[in-house]
Amino acid sequence: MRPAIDTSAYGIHASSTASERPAPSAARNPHDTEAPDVVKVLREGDTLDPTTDPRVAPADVLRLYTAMVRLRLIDERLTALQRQGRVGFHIGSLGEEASILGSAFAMRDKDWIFPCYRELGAALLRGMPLQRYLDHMFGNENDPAKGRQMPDHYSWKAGHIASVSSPIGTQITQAVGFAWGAKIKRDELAVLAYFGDGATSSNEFHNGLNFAGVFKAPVVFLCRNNGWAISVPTERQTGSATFAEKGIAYGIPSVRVDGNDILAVIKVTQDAVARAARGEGPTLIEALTYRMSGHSTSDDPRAYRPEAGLEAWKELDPIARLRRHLAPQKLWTEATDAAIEAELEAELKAAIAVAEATRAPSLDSMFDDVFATPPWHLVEQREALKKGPRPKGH
Amino acid sequence: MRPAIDTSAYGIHASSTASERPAPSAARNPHDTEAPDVVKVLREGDTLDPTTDPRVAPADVLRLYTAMVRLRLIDERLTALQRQGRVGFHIGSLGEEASILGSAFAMRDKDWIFPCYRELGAALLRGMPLQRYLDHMFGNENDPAKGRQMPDHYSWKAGHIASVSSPIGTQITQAVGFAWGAKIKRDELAVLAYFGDGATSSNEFHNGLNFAGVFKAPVVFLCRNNGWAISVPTERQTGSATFAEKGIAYGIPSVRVDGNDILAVIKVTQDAVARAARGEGPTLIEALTYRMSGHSTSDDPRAYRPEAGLEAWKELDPIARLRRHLAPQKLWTEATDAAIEAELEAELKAAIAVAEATRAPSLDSMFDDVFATPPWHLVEQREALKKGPRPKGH
Amino acid sequence: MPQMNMVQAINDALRLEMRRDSRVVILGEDVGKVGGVFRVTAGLFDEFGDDRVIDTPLSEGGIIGAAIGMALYGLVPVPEIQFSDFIFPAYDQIVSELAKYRYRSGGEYPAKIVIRTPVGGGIRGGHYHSQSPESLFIHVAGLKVVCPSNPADAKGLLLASIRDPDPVLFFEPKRIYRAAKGEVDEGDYTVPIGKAAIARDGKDVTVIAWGAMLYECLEAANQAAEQGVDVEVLDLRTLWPLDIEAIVASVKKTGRVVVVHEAPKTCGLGGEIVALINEKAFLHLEAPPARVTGFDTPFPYTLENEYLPLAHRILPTLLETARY
Amino acid sequence: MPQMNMVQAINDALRLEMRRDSRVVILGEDVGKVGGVFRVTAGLFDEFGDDRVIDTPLSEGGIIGAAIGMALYGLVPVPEIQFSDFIFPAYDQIVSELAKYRYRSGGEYPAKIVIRTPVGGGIRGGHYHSQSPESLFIHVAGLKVVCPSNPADAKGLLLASIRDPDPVLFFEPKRIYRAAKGEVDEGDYTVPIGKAAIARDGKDVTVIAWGAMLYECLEAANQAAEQGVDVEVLDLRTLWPLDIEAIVASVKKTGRVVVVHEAPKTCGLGGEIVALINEKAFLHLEAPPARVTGFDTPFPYTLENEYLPLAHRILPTLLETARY
Ligand SMILES: Cc1ncc(C[n+]2csc(CCOP(=O)(O)OP(=O)(O)O)c2C)c(N)n1
Ligand SMILES: Cc1ncc(C[n+]2csc(CCOP(=O)(O)OP(=O)(O)O)c2C)c(N)n1
Ligand SMILES: [Mg+2]
Ligand SMILES: [Mg+2]
Repeated sequence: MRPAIDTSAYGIHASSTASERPAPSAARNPHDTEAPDVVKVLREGDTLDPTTDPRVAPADVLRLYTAMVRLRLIDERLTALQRQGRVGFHIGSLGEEASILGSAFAMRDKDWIFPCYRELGAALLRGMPLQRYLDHMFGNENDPAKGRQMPDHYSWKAGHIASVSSPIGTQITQAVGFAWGAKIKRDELAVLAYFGDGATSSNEFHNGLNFAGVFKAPVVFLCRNNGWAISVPTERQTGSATFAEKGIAYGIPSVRVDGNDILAVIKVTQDAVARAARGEGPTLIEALTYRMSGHSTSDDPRAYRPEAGLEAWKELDPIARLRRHLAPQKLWTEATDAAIEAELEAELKAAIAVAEATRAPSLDSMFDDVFATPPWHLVEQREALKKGPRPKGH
Repeated sequence: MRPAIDTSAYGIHASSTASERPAPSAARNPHDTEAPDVVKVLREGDTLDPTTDPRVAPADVLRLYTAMVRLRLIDERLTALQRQGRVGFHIGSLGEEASILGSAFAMRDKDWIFPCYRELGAALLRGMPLQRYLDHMFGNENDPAKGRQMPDHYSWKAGHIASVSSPIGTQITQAVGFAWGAKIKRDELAVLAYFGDGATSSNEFHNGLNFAGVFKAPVVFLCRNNGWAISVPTERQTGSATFAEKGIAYGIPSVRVDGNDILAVIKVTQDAVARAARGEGPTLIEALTYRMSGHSTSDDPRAYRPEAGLEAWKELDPIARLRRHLAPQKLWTEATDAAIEAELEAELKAAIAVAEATRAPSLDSMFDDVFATPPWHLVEQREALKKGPRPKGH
Repeated sequence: MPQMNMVQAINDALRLEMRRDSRVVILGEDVGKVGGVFRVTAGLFDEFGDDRVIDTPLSEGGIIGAAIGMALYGLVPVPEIQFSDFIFPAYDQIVSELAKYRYRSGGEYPAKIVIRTPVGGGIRGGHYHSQSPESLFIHVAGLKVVCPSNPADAKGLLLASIRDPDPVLFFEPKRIYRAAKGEVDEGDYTVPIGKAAIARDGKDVTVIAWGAMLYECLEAANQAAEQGVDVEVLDLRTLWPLDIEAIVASVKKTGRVVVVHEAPKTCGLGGEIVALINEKAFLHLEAPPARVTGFDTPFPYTLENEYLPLAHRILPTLLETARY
Repeated sequence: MPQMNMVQAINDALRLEMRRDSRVVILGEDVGKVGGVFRVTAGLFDEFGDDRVIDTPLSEGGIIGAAIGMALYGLVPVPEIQFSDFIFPAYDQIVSELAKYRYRSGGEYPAKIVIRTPVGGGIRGGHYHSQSPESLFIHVAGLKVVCPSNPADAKGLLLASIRDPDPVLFFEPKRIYRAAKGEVDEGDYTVPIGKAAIARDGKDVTVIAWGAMLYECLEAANQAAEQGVDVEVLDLRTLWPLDIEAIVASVKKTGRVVVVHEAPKTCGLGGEIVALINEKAFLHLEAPPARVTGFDTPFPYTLENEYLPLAHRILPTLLETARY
């Protein structure tokens, strides 16, 4: 009588019925990035646009290249772990690495980052240990989130990374409050708030940008316009021509950037941090990029968008583009990627082994941190649970 | 032991403590209406700007003048009734009559109006009976809202007036859904949604305009920018230079209009209705006007804004300006106002007498309309109440 | 009659009603082209087009606010909220507006919509893909709340909800979306709102449940039977207004009652049911009414099966209550 | 000790704490220059300036979302929501974010703020200036909820709330803002969160209440005394976590209990209290626990005094319960 439980769905399942749909829209033409207002640095060939070049030291460029490649490999591995049923869920950033790593790189160490859920790269660039991340992904006893949140909902206070939440947009207003708090305390720092194109429709986008505009909070709003909110294309998200121009409604200067050009992303983010540091308040950045994978491990995008649209974006792959810049300068060779992969592989293997072997959080832990100290009712519930029988298979 | 009940406050009470505050801001300089993008029709003297003149028939202009004068007199009377303790609350429109009546006039009979709480004039212009309104204001048995809502929270379906609600902004998204529903049904009509400058900060302003922009709903958004949201001036409401430019964020064409120039308000609203009728979707109108009174009968604005600011706005009084246009054409004489007042006085006196003499809604009525048919729990609660003792003084 | 799971039965009801009544429209995030993240609206976009099966921007407040407006115009909107955990950005539109519209306008403006949304745990969704917020809507006067436990009820209750004159929150237990299967009449039928079902007859103790936890109660009841305790299982089906008659009748018969729900215990519907039983059957109570519920913590990820009131947690309380 | 009303006592607590702790900031609609629509923050803008007493744009979600961010930064925000009826646009930030922040981050990010907001009826405010939404917050794990009934408690509880490590909803009964007067210690003191007070000693029946309705219960108790029924009145003061010991002790003494609240009956805190008493003192109950509450309708305007559970409605239930 008790049916088996369906644990397959957080997100979209592939359509099983063939259907005659109107041709799905492309949702952000890759050629948008050729518009004159879109900031770019990388040119075809290995030259940079001197008017926008942020002049990043070669060692840092190489570090960023390495971080992009690692991030992509980590996504691949997590996706595989999910397919194997070893991890419950993963949400990756295939194709969006430059937007994420470039903006995170441009922030100073003292600055803070309020991620959405797709900016693992930012946390890793700041030094979040891989073991910490994998303990979280397995929701084990060592997970700093104590196995309470879904995978990819981490936080890392030491690295100034706020706590990932599922409800779309909520972090935007919080980032504004955080930055405003610093301003009230006369502490000079900036806060980077990440969100997607879909999030611009949320209440909190409006609240966050409105408050930031009025109180001149030192926030960098980074909208990763990756063309899609799960299956909903950008044309369905807003009637405005760009997401950047939404800044006008709040008196917030804004800029569009080629989000697959990591140097351009660094440039506009550094400019925004400088504005914030000068006390001039917030900036809205629209990074034009593309979600090259499904929304998450639960999603199969073939159900709503044509594979064809992907091809044009593959040309603009942020890793390939930086590689084309590095190679002529001999900063990159075939061996580079292999070395990165080998090193990461060793790290990952070890971290996964440890994370997977670590036991689940204790029953007690379920009742901690609801309040600073558990009140009587939680003590009672905890003790009753511990005295009672355990579920089957535990 | 039971303290007397404090029934004095919905809103602001006059400050009793003298305080050394920084000079309050003016919140919208009257000279804003001189900006080149602000649509105007009435000129000093009796001429009209031929490029913007909506060419309203003289009889209609006179009707609108009469409606403005009546509205102001009704506000005065309701305020007096509130001071006398005969009515619980009133929220008037002193100084904003042209924005309200001009926009309502421009809508066609088949169109619908979603008011905020300050647009009584629109309902009266559409013919809502004074008796109906006063029954509502006294919350008596004949009140169509059955005495359930605070004063000035009416509805009038026959006149295509939606139901007034207190929470700021909620009607905006509903108006969009209503208009969108008509569009889905291929019914050609337009919807006028009223709201204040403060409401632009609400979640629902964002949701409403965003959905309207995407789905091209035939809505006319009329933002009465009267300079204040209770005690909060417009500079505290947004970082944008104007409210009109918020339309850009949604791909919605927008326009600023001299809100105290009734012909200009008619012109821009008619244009917006025409756009909607052509299937081009929504328009955002910012009507520049001024809340010349307190926020409501609960508010004393001297606590937060200087009387001095008012003087400049008195020059721009919408009734006086229309009068200066009518008088040279002999459409207005001293006798006009006296006649309007005398007629209204008789109507008001009669309606108030009836409303005040009508008894309170029945106990039964409290339990109706929660659901279409009261379920068991409401039947039980109703019967228990009716069997039990009544409160003192009833 | 064909076999269907919950997803298919709900889809069937939506299709049937959209064919029958052109006023019915669906709107929500990902409900259109892709047919919803759980595929509940699959195929409807193809059949009814973009005007009636509408992918919206990412805003629950916008979805519900616009749906209210459509209802005022005369449509019958059936918005979907992707997970009930994401209903809160629309909470103001639901509790301040939807619930009060008919009342505050003296009956002029009934605002009738049916909000469909997946509810509850069981898919390892952690804090934000697992919650059961029903009591947050039941407390607010003016809303009906429904939660089916099987495909046949799901179809019949959804059709009844769409045809009901009042706004309805229709909670779909996602744990059993595909797992609960059964025969479903292909034709047009309704299951009445406000009527519970006796899922198992018994005489020793009554257990009251709904949605996915019904199966846990039945499992516990079977285990209790092995120990000589005969459990009556009531499937509420409509959470508000409750079928008070069915509850009181069962409690008068058994004198003992356990309420089971996934939501946190405190101020959940279980407490209300216990209080109502006190008011209506106090002298029939032979044991303290008990609750087996989710804990008063956020919904955890790894320890999901420890958090949920599964059969292993229900059984001891059943036995204790029966033997009190 | 000086006499103060509730408004003055709360103002006094805010001033004291802002002087003592520079991390405390106030933000909200009209809280600054004009000192709040009920004048609770009067004078604070003048003393502490625009950086610490902040008039915000008209958005409750913005106020609470920003306050959470400030708290994460290390400030101690005390936002005001102008009427508790207008808290719902911020409901998502409160229930999805504020309540879960410490938990979901494994303790890394406690988000401590105190939300002050006027609650309840009594000012002829109709649907949207009268509601009592406490149970909508109590059901959500992670929030403390406080509601004082007199100036001395108001000051001490507010100071305790601001210093408490957890988020607190501080409901201020507006009906008695000015009407409830009493002596208030000018110095620094706290009233502990989680402790009820016995407002009247009695032996025949316990009535549990809080906020403005406490006075109605006392009035009814006095009238009951004339009829020979000796009522014990418990002032909860903290609505969550409840002072369960005080409740159980009183019920064990009297064997009879009535809960009174303004909020609608269904899924209100009253039901939870009745269920808890069933769990903890079942065998001591000599009569069915009863509730006298607001009705399950929106809050009406003209019939406000018929809707509220005033003394005339409480008394019969007290007598019935005592004589059961
Ligand atoms: C309030 C809320 N509604 C719905 C969802 C379900 N959901 C998760 S991600 C997502 C799309 C987000 O799109 P976007 O903001 O563009 O970010 P992206 O995933 O493309 O990075 C949706 C609808 C959610 N998490 N929160
Ligand atoms: C959601 C919500 N928050 C707060 C209030 C209290 N309130 C009533 S009117 C008002 C100011 C509205 O200002 P605006 O939108 O400019 O309209 P105006 O009164 O100037 O016409 C406020 C804050 C409310 N009614 N609803
Ligand atoms: Mg996206
Ligand atoms: Mg205004």
